[in-house]
Amino acid sequence: MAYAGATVSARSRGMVRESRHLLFTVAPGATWIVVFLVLPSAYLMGVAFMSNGTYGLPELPLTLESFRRLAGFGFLGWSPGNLYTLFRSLWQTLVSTGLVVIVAYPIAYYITTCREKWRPIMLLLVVVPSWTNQVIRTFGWMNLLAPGTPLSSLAEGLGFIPPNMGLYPSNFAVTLGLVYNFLPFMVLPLYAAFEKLDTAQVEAAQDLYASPVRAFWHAVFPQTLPGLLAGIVLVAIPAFGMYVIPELLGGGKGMMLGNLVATQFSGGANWPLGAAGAILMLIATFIGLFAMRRIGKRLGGGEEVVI
Amino acid sequence: MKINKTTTLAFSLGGLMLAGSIQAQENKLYLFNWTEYMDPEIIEAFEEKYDVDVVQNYFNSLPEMLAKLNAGGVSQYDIIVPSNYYVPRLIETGLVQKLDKSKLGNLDNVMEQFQDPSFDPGADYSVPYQWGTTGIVYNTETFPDAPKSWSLLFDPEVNPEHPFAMMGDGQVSMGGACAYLGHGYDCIDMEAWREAAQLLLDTKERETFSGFTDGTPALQQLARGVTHVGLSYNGDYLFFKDEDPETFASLDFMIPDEGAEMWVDSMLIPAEAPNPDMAHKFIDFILDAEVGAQLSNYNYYASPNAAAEPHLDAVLTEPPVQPSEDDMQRLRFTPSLEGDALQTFQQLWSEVQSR
Amino acid sequence: MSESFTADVTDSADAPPAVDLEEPRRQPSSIEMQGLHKRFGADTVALDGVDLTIEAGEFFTLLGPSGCGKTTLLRILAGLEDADAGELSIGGRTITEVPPHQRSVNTVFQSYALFPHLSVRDNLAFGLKMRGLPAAERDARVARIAEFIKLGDLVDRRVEQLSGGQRQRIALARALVCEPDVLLLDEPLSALDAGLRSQLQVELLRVQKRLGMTFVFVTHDQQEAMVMSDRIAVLNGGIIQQVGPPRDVYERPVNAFVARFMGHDNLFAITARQGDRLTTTLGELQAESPGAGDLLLIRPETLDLLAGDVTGTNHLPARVTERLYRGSHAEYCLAIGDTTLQATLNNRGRHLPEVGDRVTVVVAPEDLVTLSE
Amino acid sequence: MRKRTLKRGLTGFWWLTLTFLYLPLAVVVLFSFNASNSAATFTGVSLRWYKALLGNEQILSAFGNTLILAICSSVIALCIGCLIGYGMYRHRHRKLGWLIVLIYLPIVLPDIVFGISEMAFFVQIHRLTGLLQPGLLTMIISHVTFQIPFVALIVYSRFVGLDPTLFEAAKDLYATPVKRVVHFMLPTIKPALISAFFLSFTLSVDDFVISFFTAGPESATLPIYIWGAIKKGVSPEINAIAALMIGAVAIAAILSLTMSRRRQA
Repeated sequence: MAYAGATVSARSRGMVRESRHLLFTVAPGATWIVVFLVLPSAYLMGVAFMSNGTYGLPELPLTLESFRRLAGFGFLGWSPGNLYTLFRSLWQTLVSTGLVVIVAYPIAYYITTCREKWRPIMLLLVVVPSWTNQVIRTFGWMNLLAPGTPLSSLAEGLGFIPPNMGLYPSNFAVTLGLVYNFLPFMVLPLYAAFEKLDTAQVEAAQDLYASPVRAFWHAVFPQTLPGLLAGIVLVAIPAFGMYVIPELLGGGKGMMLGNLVATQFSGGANWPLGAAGAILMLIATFIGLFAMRRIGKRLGGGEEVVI
Repeated sequence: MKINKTTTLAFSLGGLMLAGSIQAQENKLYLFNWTEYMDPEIIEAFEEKYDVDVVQNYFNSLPEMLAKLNAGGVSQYDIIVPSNYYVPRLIETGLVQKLDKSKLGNLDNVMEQFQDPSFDPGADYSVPYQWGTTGIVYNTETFPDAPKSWSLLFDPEVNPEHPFAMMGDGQVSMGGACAYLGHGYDCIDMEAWREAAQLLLDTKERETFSGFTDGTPALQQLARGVTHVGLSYNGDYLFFKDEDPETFASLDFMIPDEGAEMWVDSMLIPAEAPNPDMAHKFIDFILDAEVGAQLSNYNYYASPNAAAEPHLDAVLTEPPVQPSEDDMQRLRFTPSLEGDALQTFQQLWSEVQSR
Repeated sequence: MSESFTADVTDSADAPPAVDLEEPRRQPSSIEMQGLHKRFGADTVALDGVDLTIEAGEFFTLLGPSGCGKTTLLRILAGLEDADAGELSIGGRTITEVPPHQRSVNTVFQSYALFPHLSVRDNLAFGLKMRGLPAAERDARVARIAEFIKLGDLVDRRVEQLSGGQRQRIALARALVCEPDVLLLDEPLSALDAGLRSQLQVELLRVQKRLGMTFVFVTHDQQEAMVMSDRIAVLNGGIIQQVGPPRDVYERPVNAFVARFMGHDNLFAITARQGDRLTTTLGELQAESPGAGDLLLIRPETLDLLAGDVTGTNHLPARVTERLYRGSHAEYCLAIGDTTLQATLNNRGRHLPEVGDRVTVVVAPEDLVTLSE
Repeated sequence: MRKRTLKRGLTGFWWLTLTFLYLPLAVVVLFSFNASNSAATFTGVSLRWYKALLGNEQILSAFGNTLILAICSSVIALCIGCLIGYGMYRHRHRKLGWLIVLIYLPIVLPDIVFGISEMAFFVQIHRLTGLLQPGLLTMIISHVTFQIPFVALIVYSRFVGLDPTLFEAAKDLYATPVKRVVHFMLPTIKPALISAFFLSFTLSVDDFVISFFTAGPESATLPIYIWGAIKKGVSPEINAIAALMIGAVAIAAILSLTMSRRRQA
């Protein structure tokens, strides 16, 4: 009996100490994130359910009007503008992520085939442009793609764009900007995956399947899948919510969801509508994350797909 | 150990800076103005006269200005300089405060026609800053025989293959479309709006449409050849022409015959301005005859200051600063929208933008 | 080599190097454990009432299979784990609740746990620095221990440059330099290869004998335990099975677990007994004052093999089914009826029976040990 | 044979990609020296745009704000994130799913949602309490929020990579809890702290959207200034500021390379 009692007290003492330690280390950061991110996000969610004041600020009473507006219902009946924006965002995300994969895959592989002492430098070379501010990076493309620049003239000569027009502003410029902006985020996880590649499996596959395509598909690709999924998460999610690039490179034609949301706040238009758009973005983001996790687990990639 | 030192250093640095900024606020004037709209020498003179530090922030469009006010700016700026059609909504939402006219000794310098404006009856809240027009700026080499008409923007046959931009502020672009369609620049009729929105959508579909650009950057685009036609302001056009005569020799400003915008920018004091006293002093300073003239001479905009007239440069007395009698007839204020009309307009405009 | 140490050596050039450590600095301490209990989670019992006294200056080994609780016991001694119940005292002072950094106890960890951010020298000085010794004395002590453990120029290397054996010795030196009352060693040799291991066993023993410090050594290797220890405690399931000098534990295991763990396979059920005569699955055997218990242990090295059929007391006819020739000795598998018996014969130039030979197994009555399951 | 063709193709593709990555930056730098106000033609080398920068007080203050913001936020995030990272490590056997969600939230939240949430929240707080007026303070708070997770994850993974008995060795060798932190933990994770600080700093300088929505009248950073300048109309002066920032990044890159080289040696 005495023993049982002693156990409980020593044990609970230890647990109290551990819990206090946990609290001490984790509480400041957790509180910070709760106060300065969870609460603000919750507040924004709340704004989405408020009415739009005449001059764009939220007002009572609560209503679902913003979501109706987001779906395209307004004074004028139904109109497809916001759906256009949504699909443009999805389309841009899809295309740019696809392009990033197509470019990053061989690059990541190539780096692993190079001598070990060169690899850190090569990775650094890929990453360094992303250390500059995204506004500057995008500004660089504005310079490059403006009408009259060699690239624009070339595209004009090849008949891709009508005369006198530049490659910017256009949806193409937005895609290009997105690919440029996110390429490093795909190369890094893919490189990590390639570096861990089990070459014995690849050689066995080369023995088993005569064609290199099949060997790639059966031995190389599955092994790089976790890296690929991590890369897709890192590229697609921020690309979907991108604001700067469509704003600068898209002209009036490239509006994406991020711009729709931002305009409601930075153009003084309609806070509740912007908040509803933000909720839509969050839902899309979490669906994307969830889907990637499911795919990752299904295909036996590691638990930690995210980063 | 090293980390500790850095931490302390950074914290004390941060603390110092915060303390510094709080203390400094006491003697500062926060001016929220359009870009390229103030002579730095006037600021210097004002700073010297009242021993104050003027902090300038800029906006490119009125929606942007309103958004910033809503996002905390209402308690951070002492003076804002919006255009006529935004004044009523600022007053109605309580974002600005009534002026203390006893502090404005130079108020009588204001021209008579600006003393009781339609957008601010009795001029209780606003004091005029400059006035001007919004017209079409185009490349004379591309369009040697440009018609004096909105068709340069809206008719694909007049401009089949050169890039052009519309105004970023929806009300101006819609007004232009209305004018082109014959409903007049200041239309507020629902049907007219719908038609105008459709026209804008069709125009956006054209391959040569380059985007919605605010007035000042539109000039930069034109100068750099990104666009060949755009919408901008008469004073800005002259200002940049003076800076870079070579490039601007091939650019011209015109007021379309279908009618266009005339505007008045006014100085207002936000409701929770940190330093309203200094704001009044600033307004009064601008109303001074010589300062008013200096401002207009710098900006190339017409002055609402009657007393300034003798000090104005010659260029300010002729077109495009002073529109010709004929053009004057065609110029209209942009309507100030409120209530359902504003909501409807926002929806139409966001439809135009997002498609 | 640090400045102060070189100075030390030159000052007393003709005297032998000053190794105070040869003489124990303080009296070695005994350890007293009473009713130690420890449980992990709801149903993993690590220690189930351990009462144990370790004498001062003893080389004491905790022996047992993995999961037997030996490491937990060591960690409780070090203060890295709190016992759920029970008392612990070192040198007569109760330290059950004293945190590890206040115990004069040091540990040599299985993974060595050398600090990667520090040089070897700073690793050695770490404990002294934490105790607040002045730099000069730290240097002197580190130099002395380096001399004592024969570290040579290892002191000036970086941790990553060291081999496993070198790390082991640094870890030992790092613990010894603090001159603790008790030194705890958690399987310190298990990661080393066989040659290095026996070399270090000898060295460890030398160190302990010269310092006279109390060593508590944890291992799962019964050979190692027997070589090194003054006394061994065999643990299983959180309970001490047997405590005693190596010979006792090896030759007189108290139960089948200890016997098997010490490497004995010749265990036979006793089906009946009449005085000293035991009936087993091997047949009838005469024992000398057998104890209680229903198992009979016959150690292979106590058996003798005679060629052909010979009769006599404790003479059992058998057939050789397997022979492993090992040079110094040979190991046999013998069939007696349906039962298999193992025997070891020293190779003293005599005839070694071969597979298939009929032989007679002889065992002396005093070599028979009875024990219980 | 086929393998060699593949390798050659990949090498070509590598250089092509590098060109793609550096061309926009190179053009910015090149045209910052352009004598004329043209994006299309390079008419001659001149420093006129840099000279124009020198007298510009706004740029200087934006530069100062950028530095203050990056340093202050990184230091705060380092302290808080380091604690969380250690807490996550120490209690990794517990069920801390909620904490993981919390930590990943700032990473996965789209910038724009992050920015407007903060903005709307700060406006509301200011309206209610008069505190947290948009400015450097609100920007620092927001930046710390998105930096904490990165610091925490870096520190956490460094701890996970350590031999857990090191912690016990430190206790065993008479280190009190405070001394364990000072003499063992901090020195051991120093490389992780340095890279976490560097990453936080980079994230802060790279951010535009969140800064943009939380900035006040006197807290414009270089990215905000450049954004404003682009919005006002592209002028070659922007090339000069951008070129300076690119130069700073290039120096940082070379530094980090030599540092990692030295660590390897």
